Amino acid sequence: MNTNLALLLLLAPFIGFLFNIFFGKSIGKTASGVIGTLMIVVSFIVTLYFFGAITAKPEGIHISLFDWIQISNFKVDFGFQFDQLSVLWLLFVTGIGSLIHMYSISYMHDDENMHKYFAYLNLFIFFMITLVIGSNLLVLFIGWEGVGLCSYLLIGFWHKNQEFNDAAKKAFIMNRIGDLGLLIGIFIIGSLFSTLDYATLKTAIAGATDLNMYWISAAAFALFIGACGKSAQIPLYTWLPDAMAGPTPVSALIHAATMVTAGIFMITRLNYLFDLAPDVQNIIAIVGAVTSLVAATIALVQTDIKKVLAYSTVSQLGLMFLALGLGAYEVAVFHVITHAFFKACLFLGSGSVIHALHGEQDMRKMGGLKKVMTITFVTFLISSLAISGIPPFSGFFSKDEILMVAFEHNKILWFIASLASLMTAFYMFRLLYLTFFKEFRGTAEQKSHLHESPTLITFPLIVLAILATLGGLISLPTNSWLNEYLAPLFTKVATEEHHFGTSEYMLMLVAVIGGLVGIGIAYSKYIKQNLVPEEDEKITGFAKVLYNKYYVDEIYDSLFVKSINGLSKFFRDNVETTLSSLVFGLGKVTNEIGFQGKKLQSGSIGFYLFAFVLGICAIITYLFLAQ
Amino acid sequence: MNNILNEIGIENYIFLSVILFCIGVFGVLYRRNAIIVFMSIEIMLNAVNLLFVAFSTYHQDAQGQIFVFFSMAVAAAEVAVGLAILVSIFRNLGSIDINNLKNLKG
Amino acid sequence: MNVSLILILLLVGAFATYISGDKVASKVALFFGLSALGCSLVLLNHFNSGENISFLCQWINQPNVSFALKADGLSIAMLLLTTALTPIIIYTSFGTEYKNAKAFYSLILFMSFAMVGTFLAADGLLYYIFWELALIPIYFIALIWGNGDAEERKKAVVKFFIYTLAGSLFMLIAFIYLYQQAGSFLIEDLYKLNLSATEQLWIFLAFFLAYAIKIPIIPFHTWQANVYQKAPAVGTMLLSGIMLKMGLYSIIRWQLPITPLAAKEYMYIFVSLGVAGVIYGSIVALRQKDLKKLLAYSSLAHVGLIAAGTYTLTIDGLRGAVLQMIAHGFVVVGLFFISEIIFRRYETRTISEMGGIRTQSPKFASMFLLLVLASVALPTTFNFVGEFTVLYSLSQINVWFAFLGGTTIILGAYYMLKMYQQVMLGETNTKVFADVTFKEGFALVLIIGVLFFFGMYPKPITDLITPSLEEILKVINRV
Amino acid sequence: MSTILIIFCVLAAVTVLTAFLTIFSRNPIHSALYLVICFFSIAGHYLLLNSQFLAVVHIIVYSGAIMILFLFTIMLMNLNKENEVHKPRITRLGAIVSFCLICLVLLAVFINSKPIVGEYISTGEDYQSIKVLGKVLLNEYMVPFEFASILLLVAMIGTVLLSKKEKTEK
Repeated sequence: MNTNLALLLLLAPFIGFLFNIFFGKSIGKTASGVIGTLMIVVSFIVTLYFFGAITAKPEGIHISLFDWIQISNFKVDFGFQFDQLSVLWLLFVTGIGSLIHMYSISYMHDDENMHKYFAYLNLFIFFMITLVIGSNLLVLFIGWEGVGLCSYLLIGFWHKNQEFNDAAKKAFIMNRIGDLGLLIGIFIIGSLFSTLDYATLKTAIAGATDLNMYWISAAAFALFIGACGKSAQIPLYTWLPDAMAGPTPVSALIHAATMVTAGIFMITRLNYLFDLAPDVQNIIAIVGAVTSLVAATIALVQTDIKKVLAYSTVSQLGLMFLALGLGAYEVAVFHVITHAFFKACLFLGSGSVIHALHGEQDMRKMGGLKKVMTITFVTFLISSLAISGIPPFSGFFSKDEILMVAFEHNKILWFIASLASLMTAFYMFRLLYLTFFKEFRGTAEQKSHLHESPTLITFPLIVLAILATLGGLISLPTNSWLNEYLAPLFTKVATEEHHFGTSEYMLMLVAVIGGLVGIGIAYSKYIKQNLVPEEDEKITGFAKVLYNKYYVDEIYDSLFVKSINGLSKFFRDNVETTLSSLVFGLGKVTNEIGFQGKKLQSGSIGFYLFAFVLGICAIITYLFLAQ
Repeated sequence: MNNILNEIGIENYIFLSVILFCIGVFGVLYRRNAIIVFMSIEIMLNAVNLLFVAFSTYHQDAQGQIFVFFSMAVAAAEVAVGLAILVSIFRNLGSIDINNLKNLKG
Repeated sequence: MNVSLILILLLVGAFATYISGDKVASKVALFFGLSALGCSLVLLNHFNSGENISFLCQWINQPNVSFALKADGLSIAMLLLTTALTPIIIYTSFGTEYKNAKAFYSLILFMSFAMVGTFLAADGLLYYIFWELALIPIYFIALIWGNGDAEERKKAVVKFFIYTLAGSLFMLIAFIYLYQQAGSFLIEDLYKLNLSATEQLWIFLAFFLAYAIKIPIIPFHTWQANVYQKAPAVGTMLLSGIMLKMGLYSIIRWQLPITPLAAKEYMYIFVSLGVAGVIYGSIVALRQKDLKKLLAYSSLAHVGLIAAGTYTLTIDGLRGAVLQMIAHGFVVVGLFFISEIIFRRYETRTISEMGGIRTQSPKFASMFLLLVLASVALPTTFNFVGEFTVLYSLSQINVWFAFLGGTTIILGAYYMLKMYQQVMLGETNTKVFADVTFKEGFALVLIIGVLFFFGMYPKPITDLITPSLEEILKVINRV
Repeated sequence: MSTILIIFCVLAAVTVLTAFLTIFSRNPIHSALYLVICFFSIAGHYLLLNSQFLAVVHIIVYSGAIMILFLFTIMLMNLNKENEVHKPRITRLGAIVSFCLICLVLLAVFINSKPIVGEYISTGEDYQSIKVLGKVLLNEYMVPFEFASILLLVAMIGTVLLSKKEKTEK
């Protein structure tokens, strides 16, 4: 029963994928979209069943299908594991996935390859489910690479544009750098514990007496590199902003809500391993904090609506990593969930705006959409408030918990994180003001076409806005359902009960004030002073550095891409030819010896006789005298 | 004369035939006239024959002498054929200078 | 029933194809290729039921040479690879007209015969004969039916021929020495030899030279790219799909068990060479202008990894290497077929002259992408199973080897996707590109199907090869 | 110094001297004549060694048949002029060096393997009279003997064929 349902859960999107690939074109756009959506809804319903099943059976459900890969000291089977974590992830993957599929039916309706779009989207959900429900690291790795592939396909969906293709390629390759880290982590774990299965691994670690801390730290670090790649942390974050080349719903689903959280999922999954490596945890925390700050600063000056959201995603992911690094896994998970709600909503809202403006993404050419697109505006506002951490929206709770944990551990990290969230509030409201307030700054033609998006687009927005508002309820500071629900996953006793004293309330207050200050600055700049970001050429000073994302792309380009291409050229033009000429040189030497040797055969009998006599002398000497 | 070797000693024969042989070799290398080269070869053959006979006496065994007979037969045949070849070479080239014979050049 | 049947079948096929005449030669060849495949499947069945399908009889008394064909799991796996790829390769050629077709197809079958012989032979001299025999057909295939300027082609092909032949001669010397020691060429007798460390080193090196050139391992690879480029598609497929597996197979079958001491002593050096090949091949592939050359260098990178896996002397390394060999065989045949399909339509192999094909031929684009993904070892493809196992074995030696070898998944993705982007994506090409025909599509689907099926369920192959690899490992660890 | 030794020394001196003269003579006829003397002296050595039959055969074959052949050939070719061009100096030098070298090597070899002369004891057994030789030759060496005759026959035919003028000179 469970096996069949698990297969249904997994294969429904896959069937959708196959169906859309082979028949999508012939059955028409809407039908292919509907089928794609329905398949995800099926998965969502099955997920609900599993949610119930896990609630009834907290120790989780294991399903093993068949042996997959055999290694000398262990076997990897193709199996699934349903527990609190995977079900939680499944819920929002399939839930938000369904909403975004629905949204896409309308959004992508003008595209000739809509069936392919749905096929890829379904495939993505398939791989995401694989990633989440896999019972061992290698099945996770299938999903891990698979979502990377789908991300590649969807970023490069409009493949006529080579820049988009470049972005897709970049995303795939940067992900693969992380994947290598993950693989190495898997290798180390495999050789240390002779298993890749989560459950076995957990018992192995719990039961082990003399663990090799050095290798465990190495494994944790390698896994963290993998997480960095997938979850866009420093230094592997640059692909995510570029990934915005894909259709907006894709950005919402893959590059905000689901795929990029895979790194957090993996680290949470292996929390018992990371708990053993405090050094790595520190690194994770620092990387997370720094990422959140750096991305936030970049987001301050971006003018592309999706780029702002992309950097905001990176920044929020940084906060989650901060929480992970501090060992507060449930807090990170909490933020993942709320972030999925409000960030999906934001992206879809921006998609709605872009849709209305026929592809315009530059905020400088927007404005005043509040009146026309009421629903989009309201949902967008709610989500912006949520991400800025204003109570009572969901983001407040999750972000506040992260800040609180950070404050407990390290004041500097707390300060960085607070600064990042202050900036978040600023740039989100900058975005909001520039897009929805004041007068429309686009062309007259665009203005005449302005319209609220159809229901298929607004419905997901409304649902997500509601979730973004209420999502915080699952983990109230005093009474956390989420923490209790997740408790069986963690070896450490979940963070000691917060006894809410004054300091905690003070922190909360500081956070809220920070958010409000950010909003206030944005208000004064863009509403009161009525500023509009300047044209690209006029940006100077530090703003220019920020606008150009600290030139990280350029640095990477010249440091890695150029050098490796240069190396390739060097190898191709010099080393290859040298090696080749070496081999030919051997041939030439042989040839030359032959040519010179030919001269010996002069035909002169006298010379032959000399050679003959000398030869006899030599032979006689060898035979009779040499001994 | 049965005890001849007691008086002369086999070494002397060895030295003699070695020197004779070397003279033959020298002739082969030194001269360009094919006829003389042939003669030098005959000298070498005779040097060997001499040694055969000397050792035949030394071992008091007839086999050495038998071999000399055979080698004489071979020498006769060789000279006959060789000279015939020389004659035909001379007819074709007008000279028997071995330096002119360069058909073996590779 | 024993394995000599397949050899006879292929040889008869080669003759029959030659006799049948130009018009039906391709079909006759396909028929014999398929029957060889069927025959090997039947043999597999027999083997699995525990029957002895080996073949042994005295061939020459002095020196002591036997006609010994041994079929263990490893041999059968390679046999299946050869007999499965041969009909596919023949089938892919159906869209191209070849002059003097009867000789062409006859040579393909003959080559297949020789390669099967190499995989089965259990007698040193017999093995050597088959090994060299395989070189002759490919020489003619590349020389006569190849493409590009005839003079350059001749230069490249002759270089290849002499280079590989020269390498093999060292192997022959090694065999002669071994024969003097053992008094027999039979592989069991050679396994039993107890050679000193110095002897082993020299024999190891002699073998290595032969195999390193054939596989090729850097820096012995210089023949490869040029020959791949000049040879006709079929020749390239035979070379890269099966023939270079001969070298890898021989490492496992001959080199390591005969000279285990040397293999252990110098393991690091040879693993490093393989890993260096991975990085070097990948980097050189980045800037290739010719599609076939790019694929050649990617092949260099992959076989480097396989070779590194074999030299780890662990069961994982050997198993992964064999799995990866089979996977790589299929993938590389598919990719070269892709380049041939493009060539049939555009008459070019220069990457910069392509682009924008995807919009015109979605089916082709999908299949191409799937093959590219298999080549970069995406999980669920067969290549991943192999690559993972090999990398795992490398990590057992030293994690840094796994890291360096693992760069293939980054660099591989880089050059393959770059190539895919330049070839397939972008603005619609002005030149018309007809989508794949049924025949082309069928061959590609077959290959892709195999790759994904065994990617998800490699157990049959793993079960087939593991016992024999363990056996070999036992021989390696006898000292 | 016994008489025999004196005879030997004289004979040896004649042999070596005439051999040298054979090589150094400009005129081939002179060479041939010196060679005849050389062969006679070798026959003398054979006599010294008490193998009379061999000495006689040697004189007949070498001094008689072979040398006559030589002389005829020389005269046939009209080579009695001293028209030979000198070999280059390097060749002559090379020849001398080779001569010394092979002398040295051979002598060294023989000295190295010098038999012990003292062991020579004459048993007085007849081993080289015509009778004995005939028996040995026609019993033990019957087959080689016949082959030698075939060889001579073949040589004769070859010689005839070689020296025949070719008819295809039209």
